[in-house]
Amino acid sequence: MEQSTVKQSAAPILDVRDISVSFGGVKPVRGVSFSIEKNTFTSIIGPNGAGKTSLFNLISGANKIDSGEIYFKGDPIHSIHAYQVAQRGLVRTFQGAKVIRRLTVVENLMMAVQGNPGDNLWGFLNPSARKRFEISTREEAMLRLEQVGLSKFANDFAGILSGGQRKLLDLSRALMTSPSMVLLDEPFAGVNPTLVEKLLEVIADLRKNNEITFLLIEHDLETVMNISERVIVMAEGKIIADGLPNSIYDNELVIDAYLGSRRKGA
Amino acid sequence: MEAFIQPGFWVFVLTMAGIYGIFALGLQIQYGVAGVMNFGHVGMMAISGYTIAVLVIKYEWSFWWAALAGVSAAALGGALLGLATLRLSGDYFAIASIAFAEITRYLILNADGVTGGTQGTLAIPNPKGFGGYTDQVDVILYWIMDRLYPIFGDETSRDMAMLSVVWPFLFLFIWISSRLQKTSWATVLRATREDDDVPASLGKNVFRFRLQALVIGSAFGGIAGVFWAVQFMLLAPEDFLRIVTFYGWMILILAGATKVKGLAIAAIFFGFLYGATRFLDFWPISELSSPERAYLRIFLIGLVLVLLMVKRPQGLFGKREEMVLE
Amino acid sequence: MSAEDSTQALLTIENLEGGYGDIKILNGVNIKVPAQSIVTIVGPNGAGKSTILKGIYGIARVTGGAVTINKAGVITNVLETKPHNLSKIGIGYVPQIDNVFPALSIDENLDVGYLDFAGKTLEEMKEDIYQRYPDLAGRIKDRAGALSGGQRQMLAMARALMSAPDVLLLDEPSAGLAPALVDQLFDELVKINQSGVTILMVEQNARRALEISDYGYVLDMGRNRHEGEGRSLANDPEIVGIYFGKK
Amino acid sequence: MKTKRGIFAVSTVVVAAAAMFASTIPAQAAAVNLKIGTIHPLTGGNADYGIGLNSAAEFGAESVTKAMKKAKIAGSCKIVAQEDDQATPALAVEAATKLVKSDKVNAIVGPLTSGSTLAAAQSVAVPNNVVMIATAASSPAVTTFADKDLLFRTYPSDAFQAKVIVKALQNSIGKKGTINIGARNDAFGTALANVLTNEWVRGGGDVGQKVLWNPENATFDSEAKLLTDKAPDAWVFVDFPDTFAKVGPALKRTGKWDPTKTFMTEAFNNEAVIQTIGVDIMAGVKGTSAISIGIKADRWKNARKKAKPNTKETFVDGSGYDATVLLCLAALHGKSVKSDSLKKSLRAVSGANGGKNIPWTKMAALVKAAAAGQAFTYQGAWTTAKFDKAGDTVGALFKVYNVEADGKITSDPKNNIRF
Amino acid sequence: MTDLIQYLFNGLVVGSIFAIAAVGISLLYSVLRLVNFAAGDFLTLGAFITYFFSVTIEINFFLAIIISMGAGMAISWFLELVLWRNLRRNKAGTLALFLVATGVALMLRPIIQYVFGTETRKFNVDILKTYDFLGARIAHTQLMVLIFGSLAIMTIALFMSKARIGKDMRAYANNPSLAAVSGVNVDRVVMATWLISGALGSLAGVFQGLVQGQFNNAMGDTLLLSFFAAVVLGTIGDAYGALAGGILLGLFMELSQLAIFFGGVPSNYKPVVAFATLVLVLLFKPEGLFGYRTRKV
Repeated sequence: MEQSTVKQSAAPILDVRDISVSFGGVKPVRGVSFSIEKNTFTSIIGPNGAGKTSLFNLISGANKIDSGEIYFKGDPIHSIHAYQVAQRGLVRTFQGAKVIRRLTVVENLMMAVQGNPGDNLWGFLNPSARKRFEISTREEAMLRLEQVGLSKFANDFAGILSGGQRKLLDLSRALMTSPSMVLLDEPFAGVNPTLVEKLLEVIADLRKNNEITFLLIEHDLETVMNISERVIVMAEGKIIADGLPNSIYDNELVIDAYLGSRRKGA
Repeated sequence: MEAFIQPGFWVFVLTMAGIYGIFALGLQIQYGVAGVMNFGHVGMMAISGYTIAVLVIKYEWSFWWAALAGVSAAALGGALLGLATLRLSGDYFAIASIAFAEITRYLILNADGVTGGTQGTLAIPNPKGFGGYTDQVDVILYWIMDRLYPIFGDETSRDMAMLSVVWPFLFLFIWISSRLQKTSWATVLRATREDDDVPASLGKNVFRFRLQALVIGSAFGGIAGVFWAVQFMLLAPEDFLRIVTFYGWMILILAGATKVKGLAIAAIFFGFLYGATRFLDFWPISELSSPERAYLRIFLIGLVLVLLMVKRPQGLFGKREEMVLE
Repeated sequence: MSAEDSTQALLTIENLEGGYGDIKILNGVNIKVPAQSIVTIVGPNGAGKSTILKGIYGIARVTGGAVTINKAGVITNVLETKPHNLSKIGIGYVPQIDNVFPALSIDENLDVGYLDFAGKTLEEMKEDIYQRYPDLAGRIKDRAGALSGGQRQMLAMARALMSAPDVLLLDEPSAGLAPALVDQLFDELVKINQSGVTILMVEQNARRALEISDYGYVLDMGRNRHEGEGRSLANDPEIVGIYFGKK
Repeated sequence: MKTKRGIFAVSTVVVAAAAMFASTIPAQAAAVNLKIGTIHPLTGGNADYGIGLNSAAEFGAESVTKAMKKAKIAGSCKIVAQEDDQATPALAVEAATKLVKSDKVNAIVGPLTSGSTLAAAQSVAVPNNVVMIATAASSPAVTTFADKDLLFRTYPSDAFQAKVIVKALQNSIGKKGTINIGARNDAFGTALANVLTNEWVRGGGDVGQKVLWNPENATFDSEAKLLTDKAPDAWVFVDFPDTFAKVGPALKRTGKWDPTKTFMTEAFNNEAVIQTIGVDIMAGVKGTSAISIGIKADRWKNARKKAKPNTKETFVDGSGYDATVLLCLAALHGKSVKSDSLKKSLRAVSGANGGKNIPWTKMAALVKAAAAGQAFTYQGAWTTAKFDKAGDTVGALFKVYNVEADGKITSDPKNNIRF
Repeated sequence: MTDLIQYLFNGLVVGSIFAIAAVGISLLYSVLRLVNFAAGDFLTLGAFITYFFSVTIEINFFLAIIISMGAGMAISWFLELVLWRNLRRNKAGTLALFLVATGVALMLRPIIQYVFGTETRKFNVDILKTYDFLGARIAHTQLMVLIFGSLAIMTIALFMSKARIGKDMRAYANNPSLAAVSGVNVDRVVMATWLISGALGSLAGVFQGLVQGQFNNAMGDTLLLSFFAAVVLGTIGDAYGALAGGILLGLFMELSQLAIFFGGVPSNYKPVVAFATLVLVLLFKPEGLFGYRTRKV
């Protein structure tokens, strides 16, 4: 494995140590280690079946790892539930964008906010606090919707949104949790170029003002190259390259991973 | 026809509709909001009713504390059921919940030293020698009857007093429930109905939310049990067969699973269907013997259920996609 | 496309458009698969490669275009054939994932794939298959769910061959296979092809697949982007450009 | 002396004439129209009994009406509605409410089970002051239940039945034997089994195995095994034919069960039931059953068969007939359909106040005597009711029946038990 | 020891009935996602139709069983045509199917009562003949059920593993979309599922009637939950599992009365044993005793 030229500091925000998982006979992630610095933008690329989404499932706690350790802000998160991971400020978006079709767009967003007294069943007994919170949440949600151009759908069921719009909603929703780190799973695929530009602006703004760390899975390498400070390349469940964006173009391993290696001796 | 228009029976039917309405309200929260298919709901009613009867008769508790204990016991039953089996997927949970209700019924049936067993609550061993538990409520019911008498005269009945108690409570509970369903708590639950991963990824403990819904729904089942116990003044294990749960479901489906406000009308509709079929004795049905008419009645209820699900699965007030997207 | 061309091609895909739900992935794809050939479709992730196969099998939505199969002059509209009848008109399909019946034994997996008008009896057919795959022959009673990834892939292919297809559609056959197995797989494909079965595959492992292919298509953004003879396309530097977004 | 005798004779004639006048005229003036409603399980597992009782009740009402017409007594005795309760208490309440509130019945015949009976009485009959005669409720709770004297039953209480069975047992095997008890796990079975246990132990006997079986069990072989592993001096089975039809073969198959040492309830005092369960199983079984003095039980069955050819009989049917007839007679007797009058008259016509025995076969005499306001003892098709203070039947005479090898039921009057 | 053999035997008899009924339910679930709440009433129907032909019309008992199985198939297929097919077309969810099945049961029950009456019935079979076997008593009817039940179970097992349509059914249950692309005719699979479950329902009904000796119209419904327990025990949707689950449950229910289990569970708690088994299995091994976890994709 080629070690990165990116500097490693003592306290990374996310530290993944030699994690593996297998389902049945398949091992989508095999001994992956890397760490992510605070307020950076890193992309993970790799061909289909490289284990990228499986890796996200492990980090976000949706699936449990078989071996290894994952630390977030210095605390282990590999043995806690997905919702607890999210509560600590590490949220994700979904490949193909999961929206709750039978909630309105704004409800999808409002649901994401942490610490809502209305979430707690007993919050029902304190209607004024709940109301106040929900009003401010709604304002915030509307702001976010405006940012991504979805405000006109605010009160429609999310089920009516197009694939691209769903991705925007998914991302906005993740941001509503006020995270310190976001895992983005192919957020740009199927989104039209002007909106991609818009999204990138939003992300840049968030990084600057909110100090949010991003980890991205993306197929559109052009976008990846433009926005990433660091690129991790995965293939067959392992990291095969890790470094500055430009370095991977010349990496024979990476090209092989994408186009397939030539037959030995061929 | 003359018998049909007498109000007395319909007062009873409406009272029962109200009780079934409260019962179905529990299912509404569980399924309509949280997507949990509880087919053992009748068990909660049994737990609550029997808790009251046993505490009042055997331990001479005040009815009010006993009623509180009954509802709490039903909620606890829901929690127990949920903790044990709520992690199962939909149909598995449904089957497990039926089993839960049946176990409850068999335990009641066989623990005759406590519950009166097969003999019903009248047989609960008690210091006074008589197994009634409604004395304290009856004081109130009779007070209401006294107030109603000047208006309705001889038509005044205990059922009428019950009716005037049950329905305000049903409306109150519908109101509370509809308020509850406007909270973000319910929003999260509605999300879990479609997808567990999304709310979990947003920091929501899906299991806790779902368990809460099950417990609240079970508490409503318990409240229905309180009214049931007061209405019948006597409980027997055969009252809590699994078909009762299906009646609750029928009301819920009639209303449209997500439409809490439709419940009241659906309950009346169901009560009418159930009561009116007892009057099927006009020609040509009158040519049938009374057992044959009794068969016809059950058949018709089954037929309505099937037709409803085939022709209008969204119920009277619901949207079709609610049922389609299970 | 000339009339002569289409008579030569066994399977013809013309201007195929479609996707999932309201997401459009294919924007007009044209592929010709001549009889007895191996044709490979490659392209970066999200190019719509697998969607073509899924469109043929009714799993993805087709909104335009045509797919026809031409068997000795008899032309059949593939898109109007129900999925379970596709094997009857000579098309076999090996999906990328979930391509075996895990609860069924190896033997039973093959039985389910068998078509009784395949020209051979079930026993003869299975004998052929087991000769070809001795690994499977050794454990015919084992549940398919217990097989390793490579064996599964083998079984999936064997199952598809049980219907004696004219053309075999393969969706990323090498995905998830260990490198040693990949060689074995492609050798196997050549053998299958030599036994007279036409192959249309979608492959991630572009170079390896193109090396054994007669012809290759490069897709990008749901459109034909580039094409050429297999071996030469494998070494075409333009592919790297397409893959890495250097346009 | 002469004049005295003359005055006596004249006064007798006058009194008699007055009595006749009194007995016919007012009856015509205020014709009594009794409306009865029935509640029985007409669907579900107990429908068989419910339907039988239903038709028996109809038969009873028709018999009385016919006799009234013949005797030119004005008025009627009608079953105006027949409701289904599926043997569930809640539905019994619903049915009773409908009968009382919509059909405005004066009295209710039924329900079948104790649970349904108590629920319907508690929620409907008592608060609405309507007389109810239960047809098969046997639970001792019915006796103690605070019914404002509105709830009667023609079926004997388990407490009473248990005494009879224990007496029969003691006559047969002495007081100090061991008995095994098998009972169905429902209101009827468990209650009777309990009372039976107490009575038997109080008499000095021992209870070896007591097994309760669920009527819906798939098989009863394991239960049969428990009951027969150690042979007792006698077995007592408390069951209905539909369940015992499944238990009996299982018992027989153990090879250790001796039917001749077995005592059963009245449910099996029926040759059709013996045939259904199987003569080879039941041959030798003994049991106790209430009897009417001097009339063969078959006569009623034949009479009903003629009147209602399509209904299949069950063992308990006579109880429904008696309940209905007693209600009709009580209405005639009190010349009123009001509950207070019915309550009083039910005792007068059932024999609780004494009076001569008139069997059900003499319906004309019965209606005349009732219309005349006399007290008499109705000898029913099922039993002599003699309603006591609690409204329970304390029928006078019980026979000990015996199932013969050919399936016929015989009894020796020497063994009759009198209370 | 004799006790053990006796209970073991009783358990096997009950278990084989559970197994036969459970396979039908399990197949319907795996192929159509239908939890068939009407299954119990199909049992009753099968027993009564057999009764009608063998006792009322007096034709050969075995022929009557075959007619009754045919009738079970016909009614199942009829319901598929008029009801279930439409529901699937409307994309009815699990709940809708649950409730419709209940409605069907509510409709079927009064029809059975109306047509066949409410009386207790029995077949023209000697229910008293018994044999001694290692100290245990075995009834003729039980032996019949055991022999023909085993035959039926073996036939089902053979059918599922050897017949093409049986394999197709399992394949379809296992992976519907792959089955379709493998050339499995879905319509035929659905039809076969209904026919098999209809036939098995009738057969189980006859067996149950035989073992009980006598039966009435409430027979099937009371057993329904035990069948579900057997299905879950043996992994929902696995035909072989249902067979094994049925037999295990039967054994478990009967053996629970042996003194070594908590001093012997009283007979009146037998159903609790069944339902508690169901809940415990769901709790600790939700995939069933014979299930295996498939890969989470």
